[in-house]
Amino acid sequence: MKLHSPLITPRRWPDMSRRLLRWLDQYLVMVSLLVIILTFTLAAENFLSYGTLSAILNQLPALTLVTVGMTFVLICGGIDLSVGSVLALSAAVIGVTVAAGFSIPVAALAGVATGAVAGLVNGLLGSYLRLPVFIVTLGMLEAARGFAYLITDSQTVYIGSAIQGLVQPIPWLALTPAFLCALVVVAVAHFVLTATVFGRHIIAVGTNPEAARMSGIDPKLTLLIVLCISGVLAGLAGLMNSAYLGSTDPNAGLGLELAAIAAAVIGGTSLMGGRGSIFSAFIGVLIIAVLQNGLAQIGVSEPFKRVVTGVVIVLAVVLDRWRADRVP
Amino acid sequence: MKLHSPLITPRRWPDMSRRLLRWLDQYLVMVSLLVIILTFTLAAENFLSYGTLSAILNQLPALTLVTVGMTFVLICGGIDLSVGSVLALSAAVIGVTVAAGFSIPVAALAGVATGAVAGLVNGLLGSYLRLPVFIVTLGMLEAARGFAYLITDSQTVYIGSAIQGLVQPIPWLALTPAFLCALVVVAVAHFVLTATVFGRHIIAVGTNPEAARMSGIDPKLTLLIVLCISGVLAGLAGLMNSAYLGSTDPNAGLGLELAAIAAAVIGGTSLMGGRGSIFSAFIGVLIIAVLQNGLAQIGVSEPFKRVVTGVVIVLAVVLDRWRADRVP
Amino acid sequence: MRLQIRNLRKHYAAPVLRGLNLHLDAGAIHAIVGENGAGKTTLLKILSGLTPADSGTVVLDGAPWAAKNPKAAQRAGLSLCSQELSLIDNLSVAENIGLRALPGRLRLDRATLHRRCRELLDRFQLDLAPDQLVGTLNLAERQMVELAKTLNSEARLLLLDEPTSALNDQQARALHAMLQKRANNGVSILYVSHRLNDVLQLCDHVWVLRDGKVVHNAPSEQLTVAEVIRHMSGKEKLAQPAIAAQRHGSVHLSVRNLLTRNMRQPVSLDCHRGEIFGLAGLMGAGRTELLEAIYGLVAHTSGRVELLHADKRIGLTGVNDAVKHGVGMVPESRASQGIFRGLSVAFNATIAQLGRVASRHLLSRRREATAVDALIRRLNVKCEGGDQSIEALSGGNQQKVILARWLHRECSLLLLDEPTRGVDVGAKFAIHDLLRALRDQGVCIVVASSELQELLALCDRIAVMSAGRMISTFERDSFDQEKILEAAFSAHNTTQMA
Amino acid sequence: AKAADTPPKVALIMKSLANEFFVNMQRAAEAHQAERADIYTLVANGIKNESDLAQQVALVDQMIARGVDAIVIAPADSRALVPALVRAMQSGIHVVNIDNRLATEVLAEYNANIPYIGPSNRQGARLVAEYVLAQHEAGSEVFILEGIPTAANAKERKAGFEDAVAAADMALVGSQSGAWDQTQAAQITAAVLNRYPNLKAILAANDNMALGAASAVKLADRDDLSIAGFDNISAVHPLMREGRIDATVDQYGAQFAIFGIEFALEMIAGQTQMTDRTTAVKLVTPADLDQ
Ligand SMILES: Nc1ncnc2c1ncn2[C@@H]1O[C@H](COP(=O)(O)OP(=O)(O)OP(=O)(O)O)[C@@H](O)[C@H]1O
Ligand SMILES: Nc1ncnc2c1ncn2[C@@H]1O[C@H](COP(=O)(O)OP(=O)(O)OP(=O)(O)O)[C@@H](O)[C@H]1O
Ligand SMILES: [Mg+2]
Ligand SMILES: [Mg+2]
Repeated sequence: MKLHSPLITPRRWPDMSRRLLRWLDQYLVMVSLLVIILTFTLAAENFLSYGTLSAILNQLPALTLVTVGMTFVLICGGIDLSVGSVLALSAAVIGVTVAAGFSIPVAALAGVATGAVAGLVNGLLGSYLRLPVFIVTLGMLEAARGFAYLITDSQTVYIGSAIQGLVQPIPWLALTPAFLCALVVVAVAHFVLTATVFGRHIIAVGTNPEAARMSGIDPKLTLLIVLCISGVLAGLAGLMNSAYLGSTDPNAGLGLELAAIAAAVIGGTSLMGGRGSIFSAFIGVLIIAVLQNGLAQIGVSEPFKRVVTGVVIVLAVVLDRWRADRVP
Repeated sequence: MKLHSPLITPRRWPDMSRRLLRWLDQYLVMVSLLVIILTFTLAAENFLSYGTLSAILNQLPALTLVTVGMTFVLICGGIDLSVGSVLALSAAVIGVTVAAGFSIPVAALAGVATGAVAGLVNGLLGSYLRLPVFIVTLGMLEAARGFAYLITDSQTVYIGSAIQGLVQPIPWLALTPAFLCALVVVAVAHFVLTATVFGRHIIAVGTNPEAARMSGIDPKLTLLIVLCISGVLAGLAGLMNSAYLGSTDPNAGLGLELAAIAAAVIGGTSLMGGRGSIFSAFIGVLIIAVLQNGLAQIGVSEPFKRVVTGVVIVLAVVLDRWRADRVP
Repeated sequence: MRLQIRNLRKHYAAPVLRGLNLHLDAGAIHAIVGENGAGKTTLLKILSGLTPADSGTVVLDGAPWAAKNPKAAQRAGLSLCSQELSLIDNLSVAENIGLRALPGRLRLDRATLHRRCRELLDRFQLDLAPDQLVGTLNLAERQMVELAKTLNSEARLLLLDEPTSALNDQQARALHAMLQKRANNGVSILYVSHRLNDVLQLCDHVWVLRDGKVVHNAPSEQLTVAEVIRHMSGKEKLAQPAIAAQRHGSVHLSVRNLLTRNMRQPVSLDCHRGEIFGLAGLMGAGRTELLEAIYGLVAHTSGRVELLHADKRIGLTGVNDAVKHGVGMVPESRASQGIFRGLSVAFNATIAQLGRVASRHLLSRRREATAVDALIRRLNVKCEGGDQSIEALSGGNQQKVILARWLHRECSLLLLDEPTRGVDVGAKFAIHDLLRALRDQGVCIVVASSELQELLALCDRIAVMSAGRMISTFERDSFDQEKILEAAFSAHNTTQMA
Repeated sequence: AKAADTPPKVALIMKSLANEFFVNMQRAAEAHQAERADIYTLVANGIKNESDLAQQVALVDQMIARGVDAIVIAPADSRALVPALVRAMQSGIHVVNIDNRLATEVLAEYNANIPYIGPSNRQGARLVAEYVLAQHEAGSEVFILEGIPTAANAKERKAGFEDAVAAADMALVGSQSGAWDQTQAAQITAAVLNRYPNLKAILAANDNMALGAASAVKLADRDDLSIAGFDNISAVHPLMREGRIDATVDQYGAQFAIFGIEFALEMIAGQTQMTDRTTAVKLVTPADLDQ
């Protein structure tokens, strides 16, 4: 036996390729997005057009807002299953308020306030009563949906075209106010998470609540605030949804929580808390929107849509895993 | 200094009060169940009747089986969001197989095997590729539903009355074979969790996978097996569901994952892994079934049903929290 | 079992093991000593299959061998007692001890399990019920259970990574006696520890590691503690700090009749500015409980905790309140209460006082980097820089980062629970120096430690706790090891008689 | 054996009570019962979402347990409900089928006879589609928004639309499911408008999806498109006045339950003649709104 026979071959990445990987790491999600766009461009005529762009931009705001809130909550170590129902409830409040003769701004405010209250209730139960957030928001998923039916009498409420100003493109910009608002939220949220003291607190609480408490951070308060943010954003998403449709439907936002979680995770957010990026989550939203739009343009059947969506979700995390393994 | 002075002072609760609390702890869920039953008995005529009992027994098997699997997965530190879709897929396989002229036992076997395969895929992706189980099973939720639509062509497939033998009460017992089968599964699962080596391994992996690995337990294999069990049970639940309906419905089991999680958590299972009881989860299933049944008999409105369900879920965990705080 | 290691190499972000050679005969007890981050834990992890080596040869009883996973290592007769304990909170003491090979083919054989568990616990003189959940134990009890788990096997090579770091001297002695017996039966033992006196007493041979290589090895009869330290650090002489005269200031922390659910008797004490106040006691005496109660982590059932600032008395009601008023705490359990896993050294060091690296809630990267670099230098933390992930640091260096967290905050009252647990001698002296320097700046420091020597060297006053009671207090000029020990045992004896 | 002086209990089992259509149905039934409180009592129930068959079967069982005298049901599936309803009939309960017809071959297998009262969805769909398509030249591009593909009325409506498209000689470019949902319908419409710039008409299988389609059409600035809905819910009226939705169908859903209940009461009273009754469907155009 040779003395220096290595039992294990050394595996070390040379510096160059490591750098390349680091770069890829940052832009991997965007690369996936480009690949998907390319695929659809080849598969469907007219895909790469102004029309597709504006269709996608129109459907983005609600999912984007909800995903931003979800990403915060996930990073803080929680989960918010109630976003879809809260969206429906706050849209319902907006519809009913307009129907009762109030002006659109008042109604919008009422809708967002509804979201805030729902978030507050989630937060109080989830952090001050120390109940599992999963269950609290599951309860809220049921209850908020119930209230949405109650106040709309299970009817679709017509709001009128006044509210649709939010989704009319600004002439010299080709973007809608709703989309701009969502972009601003993404930018602010990204900034909050990466460059402020509060962002650090969220990450700390999500990583190790006990150690955060020992360091003088209040984990309960942090989680409460984060759940409130998620509620407010879901409320705002309700406003965007009503603006998009010009009416409110108490069945809106069914299953939205899963789409938002999928977008966040595609963007590399960890479900164990402590790790995630708002910007990447936004790319995740884009991936989902492009996928939906593209599949509808090709006109594939419903079953096939489901299968593709499932596979893309899993592929996205496979990619994330691969990235985490390669780049130390 | 005495030679055998203990190095650690004993700290034991006075035996009596500890026992009382332990007893309460065990039976708190059952007490809640009794309270709910009592409430409905007062509120609805004929509630406490053989008919109600058999109605409840008939709808139990599918949810029970799925909840048992979910409880295993949760204790092992995972989550299985795909159970509802896997149920539908395996029911679809059963329907299609019968329609193709095979006998019911063959079809049943095919259905259960389908569940096993779905569980195996979940397990391979979730443990050997180390992807987050939440996302893997979310992907499976979409994909399995898609396949269920595909193979049934989005149609309800009529199976016929032959399969309904499973839900005909055995004359001298007043229980159906389906329910008996569910009971046996509960008993076996309870035994596995509390009294076997594998049960200890599940708890170890769910509490601290790294520490479990250090102790020579294979966390990946354990999680894989547990996800397979959950898949098999979902497949079996698909069989029960088809037997109950006499036909298979590709939309079956929508939202079932949340009901199963709620039942497990009502029964005191922790979403963080490592803690839970099959028997209590079964009581959780009973609570949900009685609640649904009772609310329907009273004939409350849909919104109200939603609100009550949400509140009961939250109350159940409040109770659990309270219990955990009291009994150390 | 005979073990030979040849030219073992391991590289994480930087090389950790750089061609390590070592051999061990059957029935021998060999020590591995070295500074924090020398690579001791890494070596044991490789041997027990927790992490693969990059290259090198391991020979067991003459046959080359590579551990694929922990299970394979156990089958080959190796048993590791890990530094970061590998216990399962939700399982009972007996189940944890037997976890590596639970008896019974399918059905768990509870009777056998409990019988074996009780035998082991008896040998440790550990009065725990076999069916008690491990999650309810304190750190020292957990370490004993981990040891029992390690010894509960037919292992022929025991790998012990700082097995006594949470134990007191009596418990350590009991363990050593057991190890001696095993060795006499032909079991080989690798023993990693920072307690050099123990090492020289117990072990036949000492291997000194520095920067991933063996720099010295000799039979222990030929070594003294001073020599070992010299080889470990590579420096000629470590300054044994001189004991400064005490001249403390006004009362800063005032505790009156403090009682919690687990304490048997109300505690009152006063600590002064510029004083190091020690808490001595046996395992489970209630030191951690007291510190946590002062900090506000456990609820008070009665009593007051007050800080005296100038002429103001500030009552502390909870952790947030305490931190706001300049109290800091280094917890006993680093992994679960101390570090933020997966996050950088900089994040971990600054998290308690972000205000100083931010202006109006906005973080400044530049200020953060300067502050963190200063801390790393001041505490001599062995790492690649502020951006390195904390779990890549060795245990002792992680501990330093947690201390750095409170230095960064500039506390007026520091509560330290086993602050030098798992810290090497050189670093320990450095930490002691640092604490003295803080004291001289007027900081009030309360230290709980299981190492009496440490308290004797460090403190101006020592209070002794026993079985949830505060027994007595000793001034520096009346320190007496015998009397302190006697006090520490006193309440245990009376409860036994009662 | 019931006391002669207690009025009979009738159970009304609907699909989703989260749907305006069934809410109105329930409301009408309750008003009907309030006027005749001495004649019968009513228990109304619905399921959580329209596709939860197991829950609806459970509801039937629960009503058997409750000991009602008659069940009036809008089945969520035309086959899967038959065994449960047969169980009900075996325990002496009268059963009336409304809204969605049970499959005759399955009824035959169980040798059961359950009367059906309801509209022809296919005919209604054909009616509205013919009205809308008449506004366009032959050969124009048409798109269908289906309901949940497993639902029987979704299939019938789609078939009705297809009948009309074929009759008017139009080009059907596609048919996708919007799952009865506004938002999904809007998203699909947005995508489809892009793909087919010359699209002329969208036939939506319910009014909620018509609303979604209308909002997508507006955002894409395509006023020339015609949209057809189904159900005549109140929220579409403003859009019909604005000319954004062209027509819908009223199937007098609110009345089904009343017809069913009256039928059931007749059966309880001992009438044994059990023939199916088809109810009317009516095309609703903007002109009808102001009457
Ligand atoms: N998972 C890891 N990733 C990267 N680096 C690591 C990892 N684990 C250990 N290291 C590095 O390896 C070196 C040796 O660590 P090790 O834990 O073996 O030291 P040690 O001798 O046991 O020290 P201590 O006395 O503090 O426990 C340290 O510098 C540490 O930073
Ligand atoms: N999690 C817990 N649950 C119940 N009792 C506990 C818990 N932790 C500590 N105790 C009890 O509280 C008392 C004080 O324990 P504590 O951990 O404070 O001791 P200590 O003096 O710090 O000892 P150690 O040397 O173990 O750190 C003991 O009686 C102990 O058994
Ligand atoms: Mg170490
Ligand atoms: Mg302690």
